[in-house]
Amino acid sequence: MMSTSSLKTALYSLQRRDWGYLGEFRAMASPCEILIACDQLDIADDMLDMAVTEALRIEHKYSRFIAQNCLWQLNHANGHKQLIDEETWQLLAFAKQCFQLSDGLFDISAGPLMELWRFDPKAQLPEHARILAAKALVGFERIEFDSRHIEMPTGMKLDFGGVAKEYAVDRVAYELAECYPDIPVLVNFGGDIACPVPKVNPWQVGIEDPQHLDHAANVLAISQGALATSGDTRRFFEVDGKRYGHIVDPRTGYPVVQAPRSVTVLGPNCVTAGMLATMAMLQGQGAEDFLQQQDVKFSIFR
Amino acid sequence: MKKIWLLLSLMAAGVQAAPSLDHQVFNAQNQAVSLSEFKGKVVYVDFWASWCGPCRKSFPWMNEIQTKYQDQGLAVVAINLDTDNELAQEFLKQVPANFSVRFNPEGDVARSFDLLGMPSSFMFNRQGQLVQHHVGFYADKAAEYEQELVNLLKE
Amino acid sequence: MTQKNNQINARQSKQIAGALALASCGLFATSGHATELSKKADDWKVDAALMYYGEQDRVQAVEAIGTAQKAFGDDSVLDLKLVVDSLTGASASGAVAQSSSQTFTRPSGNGQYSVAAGDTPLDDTFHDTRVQANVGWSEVLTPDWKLNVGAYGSKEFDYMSMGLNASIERGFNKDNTTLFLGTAYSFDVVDPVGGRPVDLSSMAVRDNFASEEAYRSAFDATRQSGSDNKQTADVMLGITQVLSQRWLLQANYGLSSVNGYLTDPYKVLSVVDNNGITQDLLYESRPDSRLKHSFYVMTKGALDAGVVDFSYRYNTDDWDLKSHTLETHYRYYFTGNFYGQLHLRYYQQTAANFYQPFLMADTPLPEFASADYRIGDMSAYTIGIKFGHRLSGGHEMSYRLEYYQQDPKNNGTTIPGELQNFDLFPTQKAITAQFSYSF
Amino acid sequence: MLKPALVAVTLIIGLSGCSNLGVQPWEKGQLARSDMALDSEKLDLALDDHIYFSKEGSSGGRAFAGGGCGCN
Repeated sequence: MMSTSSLKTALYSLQRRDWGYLGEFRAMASPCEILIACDQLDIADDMLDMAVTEALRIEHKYSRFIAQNCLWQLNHANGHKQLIDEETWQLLAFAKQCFQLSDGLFDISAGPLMELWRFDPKAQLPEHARILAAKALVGFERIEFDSRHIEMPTGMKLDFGGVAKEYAVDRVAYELAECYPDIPVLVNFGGDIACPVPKVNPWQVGIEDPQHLDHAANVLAISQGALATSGDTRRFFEVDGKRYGHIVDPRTGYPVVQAPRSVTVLGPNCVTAGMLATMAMLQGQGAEDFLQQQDVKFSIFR
Repeated sequence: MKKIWLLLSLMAAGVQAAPSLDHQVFNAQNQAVSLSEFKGKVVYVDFWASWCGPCRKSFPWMNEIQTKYQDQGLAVVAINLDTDNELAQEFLKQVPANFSVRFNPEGDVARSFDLLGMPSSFMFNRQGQLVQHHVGFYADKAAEYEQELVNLLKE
Repeated sequence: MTQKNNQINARQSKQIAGALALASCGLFATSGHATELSKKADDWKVDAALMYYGEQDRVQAVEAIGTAQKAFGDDSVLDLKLVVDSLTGASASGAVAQSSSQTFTRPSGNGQYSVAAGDTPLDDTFHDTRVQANVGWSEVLTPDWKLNVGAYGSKEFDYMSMGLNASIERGFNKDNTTLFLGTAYSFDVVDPVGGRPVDLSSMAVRDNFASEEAYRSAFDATRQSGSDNKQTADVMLGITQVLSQRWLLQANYGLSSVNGYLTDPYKVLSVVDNNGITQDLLYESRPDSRLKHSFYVMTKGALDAGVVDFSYRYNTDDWDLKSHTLETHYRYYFTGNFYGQLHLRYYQQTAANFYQPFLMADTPLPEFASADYRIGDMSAYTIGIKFGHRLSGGHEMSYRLEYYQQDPKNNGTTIPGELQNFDLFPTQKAITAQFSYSF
Repeated sequence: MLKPALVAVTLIIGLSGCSNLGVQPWEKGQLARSDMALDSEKLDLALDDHIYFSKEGSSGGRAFAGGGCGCN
């Protein structure tokens, strides 16, 4: 039987390792890895194929860079009621809980603010008036939605950026664990990691050191569970010596001052870990206190 | 006998026989626009139709290379050949595209490109010259197509 | 101002990790969501159908068929098929009716069955279950060339068959024209109940023998030893030509050469005298080879709210059995997801040169003879209706009902004496009911 | 008997030569419909063929090869 992996190397690659197979591809504008502790090529290939299909599906559906996709439809409804499917409803329900638990700090309607802060070193500080105008369009509490419909004020734009990648990691992990319950696998999308199936000798995962990018500061051993990293190591800019990270406080309209450079949190699943990391970043100086109260393992780089 | 046919079909195709960027198509707002707007970029012209299976498979890949090489001057232009625009819109709803989509319901541009199958793709360098064309879409050949584009982008 | 805010926040913030974890479970509890992008292209496409075929007071059959197809990459497709059918009821033995009751020996030689006066003799030992499995692999070699290879195996109580096939397709002028060359070979082993009868040997009937031994030795004398086999080699050349945006045409020529045991071990002929009274019963005998030609042309059209196809087939062979078949299907879509379909078929056949409804006692035995009406003169027609529903997710359900009538005709044989009182060419009527589901 | 066979074969091969019949690749929308595929009702046809094969003297003829869909 022809091995199918050769047919699909174009979009992603699958290489043999002594512990199993390493699958690599790109999605959500970040390098993605699937570590599969199993020796059969066709199973590894099928798992990788499932992971890529699911990751691309979520990206195409919720990326704010793709015209005409599901998110685009919602953001261009200018006030009209829109039909939503079950998956979108689940995400909105989760985002609402995060909004309430973080007293409004985590707000997925902060789309317009995101677009203002073009995060690359050459960007200038946006004028205060434009920030106020953008802030006026933000406010998750003004969105009405139920399991079938959503109605947003005109001009409001949702941005699932804060949760989509972690959600994709968990979805892929969930589906792989469901189809192959006894094959340990590690899903890693640009630092957001999930290991649904326990592995006897744990995976060794390197945590990036913000000062020296692309090489691991310290190594975490994970047998099961998830880990998410939130940080401005790549997306930040400095004006008059003040460093602005990519975490914007929706209430002030400005990036959070004194936010740590990066926060890594371990949790039961990637979405929870990611949310805690983002909320810690939003606490700015209070990041350490906040995470200590959550009694989760974490590491913060300042 | 075969040669005569060839001659006849060439003449029938009219002056613009060879594939080029000097052709009139319609944009999403149904305004007539010319393909020459992409001159100066490396252009990947793709002819597709809503009923064609392999075309549906090529969209995600075209999305990927458009996002990847956009700022290096790549323009992916997918020309729809459905006579019924409704079918094309239905397709685009299901299969999102983050590259330029144009429409040629009469198929006159497709005729002058003399397509051999669906989908058909044509690669133009920055000077607007046709350098490569392919018929159909195969996942295992996508890397080859991408490499050809990268070489053109480097010129 | 922001510093102060953060301080207040830190003190108030409570343990929310648990609440968050709970909230996130909702995201994955969904049993998998409808993927908008086309169904994962590499899934199995399954078609299944259950069919009941019932003749008026003769044979009944139930047939279950299932196919599964999976694409591998863009170029290859694997096809699997499984068929299980079971046959019950009685079928014509080939003997003619008589004005008095008749007794026949069962094919196994154990036991007899008797037929009332005036009835067409039917052999009811027909209870059989057949299982068949096919596998096929097709591969697009280049945009112009496609290769298909396949194999099948089929087993029933007294018959085993297996075969291989391969075909190549070549596309011309932008895939408007497709030339097709196919070959197939099959090998069948025929091992009938009670053994193969000796050609044209006389049926031993227990009642005509004083003792069991005498009957037994007479019966054994009518048996050939062991099983026999039959090889079939087919070749087909075809062309599919696109005529317009909505119509295509297909024309095929098929040549089939069959060699080996072609006789039907369970069929007999009555030997009658000039008054039409049966004197003897002989097991039939057919040639051991047959060369068949088939010419088939079909056109199919895509209508606005439907599909229609018309086909004509001409068959001829060196048994001089010629046939014409006209067939059409017309499908009409009442709505986008609901259609009705009409199926009409007319079939007309002239008898094989060795077909005889019976043998005359006073004429010398021919080399080959069979009274099996299925290779006699006959015309038949089918009228069927079908309804189909296209359901969500690419599923489709359909059900159809068909009526099939066969009218055997006299191929010019003069009917002697009292046989004229009986209908030697009775009309056969059958109903087919089928339910199909695909996903 | 051989003569008709030869005529048929040359006819079929000859047909493939004419290139004026047919449509452009992008005009195959109707032909690409699932109900236009030659094997779109392969189960029904297989069941029919089995009945007619066991009830009549001749069989075969049909081939599912080729087809209208023009996409590669």
